[in-house]
Amino acid sequence: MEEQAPRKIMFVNRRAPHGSIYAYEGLEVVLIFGAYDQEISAAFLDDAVFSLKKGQDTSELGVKEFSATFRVLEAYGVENRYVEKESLEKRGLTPDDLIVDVEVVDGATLRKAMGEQDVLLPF
Amino acid sequence: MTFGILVQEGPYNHEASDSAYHFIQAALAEGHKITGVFFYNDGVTNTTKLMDIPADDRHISKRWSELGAKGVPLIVCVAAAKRRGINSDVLIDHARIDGLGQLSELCIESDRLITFGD
Amino acid sequence: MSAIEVGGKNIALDEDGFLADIGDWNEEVALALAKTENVDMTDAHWEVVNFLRDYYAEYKIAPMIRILTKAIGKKLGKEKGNTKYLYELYPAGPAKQACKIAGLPKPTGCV
Amino acid sequence: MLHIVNKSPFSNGNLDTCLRIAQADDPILLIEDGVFAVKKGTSLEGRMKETVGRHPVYALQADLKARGIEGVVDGVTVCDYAGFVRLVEEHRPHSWL
Repeated sequence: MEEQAPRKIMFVNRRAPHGSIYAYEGLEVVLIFGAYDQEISAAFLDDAVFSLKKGQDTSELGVKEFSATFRVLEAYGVENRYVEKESLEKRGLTPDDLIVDVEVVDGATLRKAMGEQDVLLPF
Repeated sequence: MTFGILVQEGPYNHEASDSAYHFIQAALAEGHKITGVFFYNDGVTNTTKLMDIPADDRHISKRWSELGAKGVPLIVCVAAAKRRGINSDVLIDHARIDGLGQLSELCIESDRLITFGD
Repeated sequence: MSAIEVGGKNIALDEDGFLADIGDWNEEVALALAKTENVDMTDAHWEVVNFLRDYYAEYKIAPMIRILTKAIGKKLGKEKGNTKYLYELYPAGPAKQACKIAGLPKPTGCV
Repeated sequence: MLHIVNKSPFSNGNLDTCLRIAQADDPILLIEDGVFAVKKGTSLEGRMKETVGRHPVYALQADLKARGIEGVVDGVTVCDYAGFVRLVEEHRPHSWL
């Protein structure tokens, strides 16, 4: 088989955790993609910034708490992890409220990064 | 051109399955190749053969199975399927249960990857 | 669903022999699980099991093999951070066997 | 890239986010309930007219027809599924779900 250049694949996360399964099942996809040596990035905008919020406790819901798992993204080869500034600010959050180190970017930076992708996957 | 398709939503509740189906039909008619349809999230429930549909409406899982018979690979995510009680006992013909790695392959092999969902 | 008896108590297992309730785990249970896998637990085996439990406690997932070897190499020494070392300890594969003994949830097998 | 929006702008913010992020001249395709955005005479008509000035805007005919929408905002192109396929051929798609 022909050797291909790695593909640029971005996970565009826009949903909050717990209210629906997209944030969790989206995370499961990212972790698998980490094994395929592609150029993976993850963007968090709109309500997805709540997925990264510190202090989540789902024990009363009886639901698995997975916010800690976002902290493995870097080790799993997700090189770029973007959080959109406007989404964060609108929701009264600062980078200190987040469980992971991410790059807080403005809309223009995110626009440029999205434009460079081969594949965009919404979760 | 080659298209990979990701279906994230179940049938009937949402139009996503219909949109994906019509898109695929049009793409095939235009001479394109579908590298595969990957069913994820509640999308896995598109692929149960236990659907029983009134005769005056479209039969979504049958429609998928017919596409599969034409050679369009139908791939159902094993982890998502297990969560929702879909296994090989209830799976439509011409679909297969496989890992998320297959979605990664679709992303790598297809010229375009398009997602249909809620 | 089967079960194993540990200290007079029945511990439920799923169809693949993983703990049905990960809260049931203790070292005695681990030894009983190791027996079902024909693994004799040495200090080296425990090192990996404890590593997996710590990793799970921190990140809520079992690491994939590539991450596991890298992280083990970093924490326990370079000579241990490779698949050969891990397969010698756990011939059926660290993901399946060591995770089972460590009382982690069954990997979803989604690769 | 091609931006695909499938939600009504009257009950959901996906079109807003799409317009905030989309590069000028990126095409936008409205499908499913997204087609309500291009109906003539709504409170959003002014905004959609501005949008048409910055982006090529398409709406899927089958979805318009299913919802009984005949008049669309000036400058919006109505396309069929074959047109949808051609848009995806020309641009890498992103679905704002």
